[in-house]
Amino acid sequence: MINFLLKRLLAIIPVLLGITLLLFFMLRMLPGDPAQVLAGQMASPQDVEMIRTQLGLDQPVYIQYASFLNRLVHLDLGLSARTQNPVIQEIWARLPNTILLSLCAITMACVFGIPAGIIAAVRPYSWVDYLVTIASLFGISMPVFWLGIMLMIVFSMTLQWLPAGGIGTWKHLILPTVTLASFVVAFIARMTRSSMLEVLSQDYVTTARSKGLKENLIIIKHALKNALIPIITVVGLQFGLLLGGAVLTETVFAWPGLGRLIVDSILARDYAVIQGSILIFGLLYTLVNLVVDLIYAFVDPRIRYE
Amino acid sequence: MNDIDINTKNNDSDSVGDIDSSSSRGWAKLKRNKAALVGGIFLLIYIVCAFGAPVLFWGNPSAPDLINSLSPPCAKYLLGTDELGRSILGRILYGSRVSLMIAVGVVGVGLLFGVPVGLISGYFGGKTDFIIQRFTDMLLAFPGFLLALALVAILGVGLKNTVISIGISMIPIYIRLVRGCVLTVREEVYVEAARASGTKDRHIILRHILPNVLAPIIVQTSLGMGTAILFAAGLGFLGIGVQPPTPEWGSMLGSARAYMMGKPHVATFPGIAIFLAVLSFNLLGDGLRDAFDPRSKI
Amino acid sequence: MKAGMAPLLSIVGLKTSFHTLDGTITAVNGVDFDVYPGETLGLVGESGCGKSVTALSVLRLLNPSMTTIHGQVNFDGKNLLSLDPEEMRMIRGGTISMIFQEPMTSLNPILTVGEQISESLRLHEKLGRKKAWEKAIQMLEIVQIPSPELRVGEYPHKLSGGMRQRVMIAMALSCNPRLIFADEPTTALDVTIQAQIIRLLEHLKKGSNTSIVLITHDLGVVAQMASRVVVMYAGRVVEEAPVVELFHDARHPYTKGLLKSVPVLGGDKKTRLNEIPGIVPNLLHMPKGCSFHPRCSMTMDICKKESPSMIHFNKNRRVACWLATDDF
Amino acid sequence: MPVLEVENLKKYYPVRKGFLQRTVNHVKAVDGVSFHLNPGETLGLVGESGCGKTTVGRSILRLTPPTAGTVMFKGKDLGKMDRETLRKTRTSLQIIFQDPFSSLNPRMNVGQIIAEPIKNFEDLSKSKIRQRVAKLMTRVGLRSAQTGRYPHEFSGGQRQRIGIARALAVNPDVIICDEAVSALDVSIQAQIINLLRDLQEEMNLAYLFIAHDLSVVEHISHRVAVMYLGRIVELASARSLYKNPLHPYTKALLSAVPIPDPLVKQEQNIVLSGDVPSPLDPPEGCTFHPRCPMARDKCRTRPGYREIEPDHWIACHLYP
Repeated sequence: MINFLLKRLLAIIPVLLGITLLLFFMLRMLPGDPAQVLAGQMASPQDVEMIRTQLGLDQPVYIQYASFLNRLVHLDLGLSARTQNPVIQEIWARLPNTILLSLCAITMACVFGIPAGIIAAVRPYSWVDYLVTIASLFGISMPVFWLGIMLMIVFSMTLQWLPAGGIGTWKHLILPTVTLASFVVAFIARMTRSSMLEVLSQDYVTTARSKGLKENLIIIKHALKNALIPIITVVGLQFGLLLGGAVLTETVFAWPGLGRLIVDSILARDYAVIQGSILIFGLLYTLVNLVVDLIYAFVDPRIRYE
Repeated sequence: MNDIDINTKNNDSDSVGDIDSSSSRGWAKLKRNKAALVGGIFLLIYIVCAFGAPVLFWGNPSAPDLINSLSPPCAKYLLGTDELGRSILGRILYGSRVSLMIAVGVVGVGLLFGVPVGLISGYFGGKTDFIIQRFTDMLLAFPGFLLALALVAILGVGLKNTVISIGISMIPIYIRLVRGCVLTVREEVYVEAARASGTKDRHIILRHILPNVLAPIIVQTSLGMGTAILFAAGLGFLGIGVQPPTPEWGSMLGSARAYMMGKPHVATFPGIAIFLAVLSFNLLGDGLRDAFDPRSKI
Repeated sequence: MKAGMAPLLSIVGLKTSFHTLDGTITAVNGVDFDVYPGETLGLVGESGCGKSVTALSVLRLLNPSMTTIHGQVNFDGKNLLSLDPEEMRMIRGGTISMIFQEPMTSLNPILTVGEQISESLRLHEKLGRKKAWEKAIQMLEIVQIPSPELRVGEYPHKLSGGMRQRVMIAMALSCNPRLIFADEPTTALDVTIQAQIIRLLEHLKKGSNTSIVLITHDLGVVAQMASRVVVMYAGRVVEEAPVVELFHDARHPYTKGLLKSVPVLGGDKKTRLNEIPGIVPNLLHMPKGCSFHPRCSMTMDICKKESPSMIHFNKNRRVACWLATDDF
Repeated sequence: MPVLEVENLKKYYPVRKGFLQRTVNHVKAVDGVSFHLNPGETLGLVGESGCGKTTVGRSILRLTPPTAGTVMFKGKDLGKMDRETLRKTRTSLQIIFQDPFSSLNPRMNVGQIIAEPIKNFEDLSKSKIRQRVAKLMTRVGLRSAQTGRYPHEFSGGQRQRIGIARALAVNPDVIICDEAVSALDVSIQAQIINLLRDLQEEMNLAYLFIAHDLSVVEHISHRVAVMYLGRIVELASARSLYKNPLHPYTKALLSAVPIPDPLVKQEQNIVLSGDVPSPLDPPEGCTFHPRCPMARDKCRTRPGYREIEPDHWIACHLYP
């Protein structure tokens, strides 16, 4: 178990190095002078010069990368060309909102998706199964931003039940959560269904039936626990899609999160902020996958006792 | 319990290993799959719209008609007009060309790089495999849409860059998929048999491995086209994808947001178009998987 | 066999069909046989002959939406096929239990051995959690697993194939069943481990009145363990006889062919093995008449037209073959 | 002169552990196996699962390169050949696999499967190849009209015939039969065993017949080698191995086989206790000693592998 943990932790190191390398070269792949790029088009020559010396852009590339890493460790992501605030400050201000939204969405996705998938798998080819199958197919085919707009038209503008955007009360959270969760609910339901169907056809389920156990017990104790193992992995991977969807959902609902920050920065060519926020997204995603691995080990004794 | 298997599936000659071994049986199963059929029909309509846009819609989809701006559906404009009075129907029809082009282009980029690299990585293993795997790990450390977003930030907006960005973000998925399948197939006894009969590596890859990893690749191609359309529409919606005046569904939705208060139709129809296009690829992909690659999940 | 004794289980006209994409497959087609208290009945045949399906049909373990079962399974004065699902559930694992072929896949990988044994004890014997766990340890001891109090808390992947099969046996025995279906219990095991399991089953059999239906394709295992044998081919019973008579005086051409096609240790190496030509018929396209006639060396005209009815020589001896009418 | 000589063959699989993936141990799948195979002869190789018999077959063919030892084919060392020479030598060394369902490429038809080895080594016209394939199919008992069919359209026994035709296609001298009849039903198994025997007589083939079923091996083999935990413990002619088994493991193995005759009650058979130890951590000395009913102190040292009677080899301290 401890070995497994260490292995997983160490496996992250190359990924982190990869993320930073990618981001480091991202700026250098842009046409033109990186100092100018970072300072923004409106910056004065003095500002540009200052950034150049500050970042050591006149030094060889590997030294530049080393100092880039060094600054990262000190949480120094540079200044936003748009607001002149430190990038880390811009990110801190928005990160909690994105995390809140993502957590609400993933919770909702699990709470609805897993039971829906189980019910569909337990009664295959029944009307419930068809309903779940079709609904989840619709879910994964629906553009989230369109769903968001439609929900807004119905619930905010026409019925006036919920606020159309912004942040504040729990009511503000409902529409963005539903929108963001829609895709993932559908995905998890599909995955749960196929995973359960497979597990239910395993020999040990027949063994459990031959012991005369109640069907509910077989489904929950013998089947679901085994089926959860692949589902957990998928939930982790889906978190990535969720973060991608967050960019769109936040834009639709004017939700002040990291996603919107990225979009605004791309439109404003504020590269220091783009770099910083993508880095944070990458770290977040890596962290989630690590947690998933840990849960995985917790559920599956074959890994626990490796 | 094995006995049941033998009775229901494997009994004797005609149906053993049926599940995915024979493509003719796969086709028969596909034809019986109603969902795939519906998907196929939608897809056909979609392709007809894309190729037949100039025949189906006379006129310029980008020509403004400011007098009739934001008109609701009427006889002249079946689906109404947008803020510049352009026919929404026309723009959706022409938009299908753009989205189909993107879908094909993106999956093309993914296949072109992902399949050969995945094959090599999986078949030969060793150091090459290690390096390729670290590279894909690195790309996969970013959620797909965010990777595309980052690439757009570097490359800039527009149709070509949209295709390249989303395409690159899909390459690691194909590499992983193909490599994983190759690793399984490589261990199959018939590959060992081919090696034992002195077959050259090149022939083993082409005759034995590729045909047997084709099914998941085809399934992923269909599903990947749906994802490509969703991603491209997302970028368009954010204003960093295909730029106006080129008719693109996502950017149509993006500009419709400002008018959704009183004129919901402007946002509704392009969304339905995206939804149906993606749905058709997903239905078809599901059907293909059930028919040809039933052991894989999702 | 045992005169005057009433059968414990009596299967009459069992017919099991699967509904598949390719059509309906009748895997078991009119099977009847009795099982008497305390005996070991061998159910023999090659893959696809319907022997496992027979057991699963009796226990009603087949997916009801994909199968139809006709006939009667009389057990203890009740027809199991017409019990309501709840009553049937209480019989499974309690009065009738089953041992499966694959010890590697038949145990749940994420539950401890103890949990898997004690859950049926809690259900059928109404034992408390602690009592059931203690009984589980006892059961492991009975099936001769070393240091049972340690093994009880382990997960199946830590055990060898032979150990897992012992756990399966412990599970099947835990609630003192009156009948056990053992479906190829030693097929997946190595020959020295098989010998251990056979010896264990025989040891457990002594001094208990439990009946065993031993389903296997291995004629050696049947010869050593069963007292009476039912031979199946393509979903039908073709012959039934006490074990010695079956091995030394088989009447059905299939049984004869089968016995002669097995190489015997120390047998004559010069002679070719007897082969039964052709392949087992596809259940979707069964031949007309006797289903064995295309492979039979003694086929007559009538064999191609009508399927033979069962000829009873005496209470324990019957054969379904047109040749058998002459009492040859 | 033997057609195949195997000398001290070893195959160790490294066991990597920890996050640095350092090799901490080896699974000694094959640990010093020596034997020879004469032309036209069948050598049976028996043992229980995990004893390394399958690995021996694969290592001889270099489908998995052996860790140590030499394999001489007609006096030439397979390990010293370059890639291309080795590939060409494969015409003479063929293999038939256990699982008739997975050893045939599901996307190739029977004609393509049987023609592949021919195409690998000979430059023949299409019609010549077609003729050869048709002849091979008839020889193994398939109808040549079935060339266009795919593997899934055949039963297990028929597929095994296809596998045999593929192995025969390039006129080999040696065929390694890796559990070639284990997956088949008894009545079909007899068909295939008879076919293999006929082919051997006709073409003077040498078989290395790897199997776990002692009765089958005894029936088909001229000589039999018994393996336990990566080593050969006894090798003798089939007759003397059955009539006069010397190694305690061979004795136990033979007595464990259930005899298909209810009148022969096997009350006296030797039932070994315990499981086969893991090849990862095999016992010191004679690997069988912890389960051996005759074990004594010196069994903690590895016994030599000696010929104690003409053509009767054994590795056991009981026979000095």
